[in-house]
Amino acid sequence: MRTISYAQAIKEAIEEEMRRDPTVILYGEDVANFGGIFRITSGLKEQFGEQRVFDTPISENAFVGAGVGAALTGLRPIVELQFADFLFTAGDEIVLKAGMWRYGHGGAYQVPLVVRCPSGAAGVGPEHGQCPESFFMHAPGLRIVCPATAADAKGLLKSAIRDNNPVLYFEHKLLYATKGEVPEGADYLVPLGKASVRRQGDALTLVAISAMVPKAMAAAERLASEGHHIEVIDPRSLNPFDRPAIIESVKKTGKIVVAEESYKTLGVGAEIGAMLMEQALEYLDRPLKRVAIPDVPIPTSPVLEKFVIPSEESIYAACRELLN
Amino acid sequence: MRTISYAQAIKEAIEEEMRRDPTVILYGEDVANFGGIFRITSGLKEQFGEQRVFDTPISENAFVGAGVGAALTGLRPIVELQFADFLFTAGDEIVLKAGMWRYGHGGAYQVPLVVRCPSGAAGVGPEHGQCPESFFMHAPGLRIVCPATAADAKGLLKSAIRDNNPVLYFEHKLLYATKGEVPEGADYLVPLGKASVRRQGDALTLVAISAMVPKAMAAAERLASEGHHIEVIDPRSLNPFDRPAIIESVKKTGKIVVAEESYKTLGVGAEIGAMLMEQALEYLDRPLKRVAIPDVPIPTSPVLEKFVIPSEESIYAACRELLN
Amino acid sequence: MDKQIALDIYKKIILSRRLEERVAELIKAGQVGGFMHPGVGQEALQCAAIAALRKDDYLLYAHRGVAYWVARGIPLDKVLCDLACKEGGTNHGKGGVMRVVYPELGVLGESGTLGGCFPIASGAGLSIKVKGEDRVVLCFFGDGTSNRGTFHESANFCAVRKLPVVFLCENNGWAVSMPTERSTAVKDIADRAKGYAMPGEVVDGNDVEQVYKAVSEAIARARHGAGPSLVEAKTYRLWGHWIGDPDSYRSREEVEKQWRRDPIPIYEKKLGDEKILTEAIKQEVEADARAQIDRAVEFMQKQPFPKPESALEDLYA
Amino acid sequence: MDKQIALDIYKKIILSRRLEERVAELIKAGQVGGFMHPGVGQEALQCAAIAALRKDDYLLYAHRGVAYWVARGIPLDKVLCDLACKEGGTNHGKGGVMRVVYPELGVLGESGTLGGCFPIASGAGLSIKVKGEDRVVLCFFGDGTSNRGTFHESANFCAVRKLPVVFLCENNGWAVSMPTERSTAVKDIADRAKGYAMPGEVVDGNDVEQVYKAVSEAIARARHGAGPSLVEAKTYRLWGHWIGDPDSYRSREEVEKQWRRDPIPIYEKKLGDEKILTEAIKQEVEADARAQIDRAVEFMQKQPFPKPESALEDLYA
Ligand SMILES: Cc1ncc(C[n+]2csc(CCOP(=O)(O)OP(=O)(O)O)c2C)c(N)n1
Ligand SMILES: Cc1ncc(C[n+]2csc(CCOP(=O)(O)OP(=O)(O)O)c2C)c(N)n1
Ligand SMILES: [Mg+2]
Ligand SMILES: [Mg+2]
Repeated sequence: MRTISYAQAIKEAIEEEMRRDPTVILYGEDVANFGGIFRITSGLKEQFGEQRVFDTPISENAFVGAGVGAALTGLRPIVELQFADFLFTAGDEIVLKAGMWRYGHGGAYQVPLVVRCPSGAAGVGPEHGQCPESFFMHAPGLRIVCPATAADAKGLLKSAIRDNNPVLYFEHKLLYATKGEVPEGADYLVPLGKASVRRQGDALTLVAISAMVPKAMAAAERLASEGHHIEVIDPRSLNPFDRPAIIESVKKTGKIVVAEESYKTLGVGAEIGAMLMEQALEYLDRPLKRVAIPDVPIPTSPVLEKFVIPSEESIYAACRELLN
Repeated sequence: MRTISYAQAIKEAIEEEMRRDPTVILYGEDVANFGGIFRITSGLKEQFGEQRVFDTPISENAFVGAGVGAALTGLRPIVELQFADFLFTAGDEIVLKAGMWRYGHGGAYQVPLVVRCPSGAAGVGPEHGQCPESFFMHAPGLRIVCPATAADAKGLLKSAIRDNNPVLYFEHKLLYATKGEVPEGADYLVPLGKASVRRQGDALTLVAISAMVPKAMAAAERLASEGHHIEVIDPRSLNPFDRPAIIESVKKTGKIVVAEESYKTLGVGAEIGAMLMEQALEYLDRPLKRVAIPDVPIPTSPVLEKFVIPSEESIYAACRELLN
Repeated sequence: MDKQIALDIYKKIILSRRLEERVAELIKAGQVGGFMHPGVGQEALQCAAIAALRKDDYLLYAHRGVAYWVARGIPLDKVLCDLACKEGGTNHGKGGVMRVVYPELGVLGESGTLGGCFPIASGAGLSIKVKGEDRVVLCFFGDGTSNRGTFHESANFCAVRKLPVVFLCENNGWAVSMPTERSTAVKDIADRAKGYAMPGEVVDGNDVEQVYKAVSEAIARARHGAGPSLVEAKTYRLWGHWIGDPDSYRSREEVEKQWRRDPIPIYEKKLGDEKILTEAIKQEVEADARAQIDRAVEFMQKQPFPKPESALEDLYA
Repeated sequence: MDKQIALDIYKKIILSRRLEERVAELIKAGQVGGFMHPGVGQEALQCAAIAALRKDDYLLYAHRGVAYWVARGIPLDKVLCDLACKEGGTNHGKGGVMRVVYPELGVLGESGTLGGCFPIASGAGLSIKVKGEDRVVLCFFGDGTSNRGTFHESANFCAVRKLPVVFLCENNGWAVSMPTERSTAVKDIADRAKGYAMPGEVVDGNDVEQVYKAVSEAIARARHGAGPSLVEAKTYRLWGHWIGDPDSYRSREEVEKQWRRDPIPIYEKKLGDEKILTEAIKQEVEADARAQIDRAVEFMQKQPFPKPESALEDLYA
């Protein structure tokens, strides 16, 4: 199979879906003429024209909310935020409008909107480097997707675009350049809500999200060389959230580590811990370990950033502790 | 001791702190001339003048953000949002500005800001009835306070006003009219970060937040009459969060129920469950029970609202299940 | 102005006023719970503006009163069931009367946060433009709401992309207890149009013809690709902010004075002078309104409440 | 304009330009990491506006370049350490060069989200008003940022409360790849002032005197209780959006043409004509700038990185 980058996979997904469905449009700051500050969307304006691919003013409330309005009236907008952090500047439009319009109006409308959110610490500081998925996993009505590989980036984005619900699609900045095998063909889809078992094992369950997946795989490799075969699960979407996949794995392993780039308190690991305590308490033979940001904003200095962002080493160490 | 309402307690706290410290100011929509739509602040403009107590335009970004700016420059603003839900309209100002200004600037400034947030379902629908505490408990830098009694409403608000950090103060609309004993005197303070054990027992630990506290107490009463003496813990603040109080109690009881008006997924119960799984796994003899909103927005109809909001009955039932 | 249109608008104004009065009674009598911001005094502009729409246009109404729905032709049965949060309404108790919705007539619903309407309206405008349709969007909002940042962002967004959106400000002098001159730095909100190089016009909101004309022109511009406009209709909120508002923040004299500008007698006099309205027609209109309302109230009273478990429905598509 | 002030501004412009050039070298050579949006071409307006401030006034700068800090008198050592995210800067690596902060000179810091500055500036203005001080707030922002809703809300808020805030728009023709005429519906952003009944003025941002005069007047009004103003300085971003920007979205001819309006030679000619600047002074200013920068770079290079664990500090007071 051919190998392409995560960035290229995102572009292919957009391109194919725009070709397939004339109601799909794409807009955001600098996406059209410049091709996006992460250069994902170059050439799309030339291909689909300025009505379907265009640049917006710096007006996150207006253009995210307009995504909701356009979705209500028959389009399938893909809106790019320049950084996932800017979800907060459009807090009302995301949580109360996208998430609740359908429900509040008794199901009269659907909101097939995708908001692309480049996430992740990359030397860019507290307001440009977050993975804010957990904030929105708490919000009813929002699908939350966070691919870790090029293949998932493509297959999940295509599913997100075809989904009739609002989807926050988190693309991690440090994954853009990573490469992987991606099936050809416009029919390749990855369903939302289905976790991927990236590696099988029965010594421990390691749930890893987004950019934590490659780090988790490296840690698992190292553990395997030490004789510990752990299972690595990538949930791929947080809403819908594939709870059974995690519960089944833990029933087998009895141990769980969650690695994520959220703030620790009420990060995804909190939900996983509580869920297991509800549904699998008798299978748990060791405490939960959450490898996450220690409840501080993301500092700009690489030295400081490195200290707060989970690493292969800190994931390995957490697993090691449970395996001892 | 005299008995006053929760609403009156809030007013007293503001009044006393404004008298004590000329840098305390109060503003928001309709707080000055009308005394607030929940009539908490009537008479304060007359007492402290229009420079210190004033009405604002409908501009949540500007006036919440101005609270941050004023706090940076030597005031202690108390900002009233008309409904806690409007925190989302000022998402950037709350999460990125109030929560991160100090950190991002290396501690050069402090942000002694209080945002008053009337919360809770009361027949007012999805965008006026939320208890969004859990969203903000995930955010670094924000103190989160949620009093359940008149005494705490007063003592915690006074502490919040004196605190040098940004505090989101959640006042539940259905508690305004509830009454309780409140100590006299301007020195009465309740520290942030100290849970209150509302009722002692060793059969089960019931953590209840905000308006769930009276419901939990009623459920506990009923259980006591059936011979089950449970412990009721009111955390009172979610950041700082009195983790030891809950852990100690669970070490004694081995069972935990969390009752809250958050959406269930990643509500406060998630953090409590994960924390216990990390720190008290060997003491847990029954699964966690979370009594919370079943991950839908709050419907407007009282019939539907009643179905999704935890009740004395549903709290009782959850406890009962663990006690069987 | 076409006589038939003038008379239709009149009927809708009367029906709105009478419905508002009935709703107030129902609420005060505790027969329905709920929340209502009465639009008494503003029906003329609301009905006149909506009369200028085509059936396939989009509408974002504001929170002030029932006239939007009456004017748009949503069955009263449904409006009352939404008020009572019963089955038989438009949103099955999910949103109550603040979220009446009617896709068949382009009624998109309502944002619970003020100013949430502007981006939604812009998005509907965007749809129209992308699909190459000739529909338009009419978006109502209050003077107080004009100070939300979403207004600025959306006005600019619509202007740079020439989207077919008409922004209609109902300046009724107050935002709850806040008088416009203290909330809003500019005398005429229509002047803000200059910041987006769009047409901005002030009209007397209690004058049906002025409103109908200005909104029709703005709609025509939008329909023909000339982009958005801002119309400010000066009016007055004759009742409290909500049913039950103590209304302690303004003087009785002010309110009294404004009752003398009540748009209904003004319009009746005008229609009378033009021989469009006779005493007989007037009585017929009143009787018809009463009958319609009676039927709708009766329908509402017989409808069941939604099933409790249905609270879990309608979230995901 | 006072000669001493004119010469001081000149020195700061030169120091800013040379520092910007050095920073670009350091970044391109990989000697410091980090993120910098160069202000080359905009130093004249930045230095002139800040020269109009008193020492105890507040400053909210924008993300464009180093001149704000140079003009305000923040030691270069500190600016360079912030750039390198080292100890010895103003924020200990927490915020990098995008969050230089200096309480002693009223430098409040920076919002990472564009437009986050407006409410903060309003709040500083509110403090001044409540405390009865005669300080003012100067708030810089770009043409692109003028389309954020926070601008609208804050402008109105400051206007209705007559807060001492001067909003200074650096209209440099672009917001990353978006030309102003496509992002912003109005030709002169200063016209938006009309929507808030505040003075709005357009000046040539490459003309030190015009900027100094307009900003001084706005500051004087603010200081004397007359409320906020909006000044728009037309200028141009001569370099890319950030160091490393391929700058593929605009024509070389456009940029070339704008280099002919580089404010430095313009100002030098003017100061020369007025006999304020001689060749000797010029060389002295250049030499002094170079020496200052060399010293600061050397200082920065010797400074340590922050301790990793210090990432956990500075969150709560
Ligand atoms: C963002 C937001 N802030 C505040 C409110 C509460 N609120 C509801 S109506 C209202 C007054 C609105 O005034 P205006 O826009 O003039 O409309 P009017 O009520 O006069 O028709 C307020 C403050 C809200 N719903 N949303
Ligand atoms: C709310 C928000 N949206 C987008 C960005 C990303 N961004 C940073 S600078 C910039 C362009 C700003 O343009 P302008 O205001 O004209 O200032 P200039 O860069 O031209 O100095 C953008 C889009 C941001 N930081 N914050
Ligand atoms: Mg009004
Ligand atoms: Mg610019």
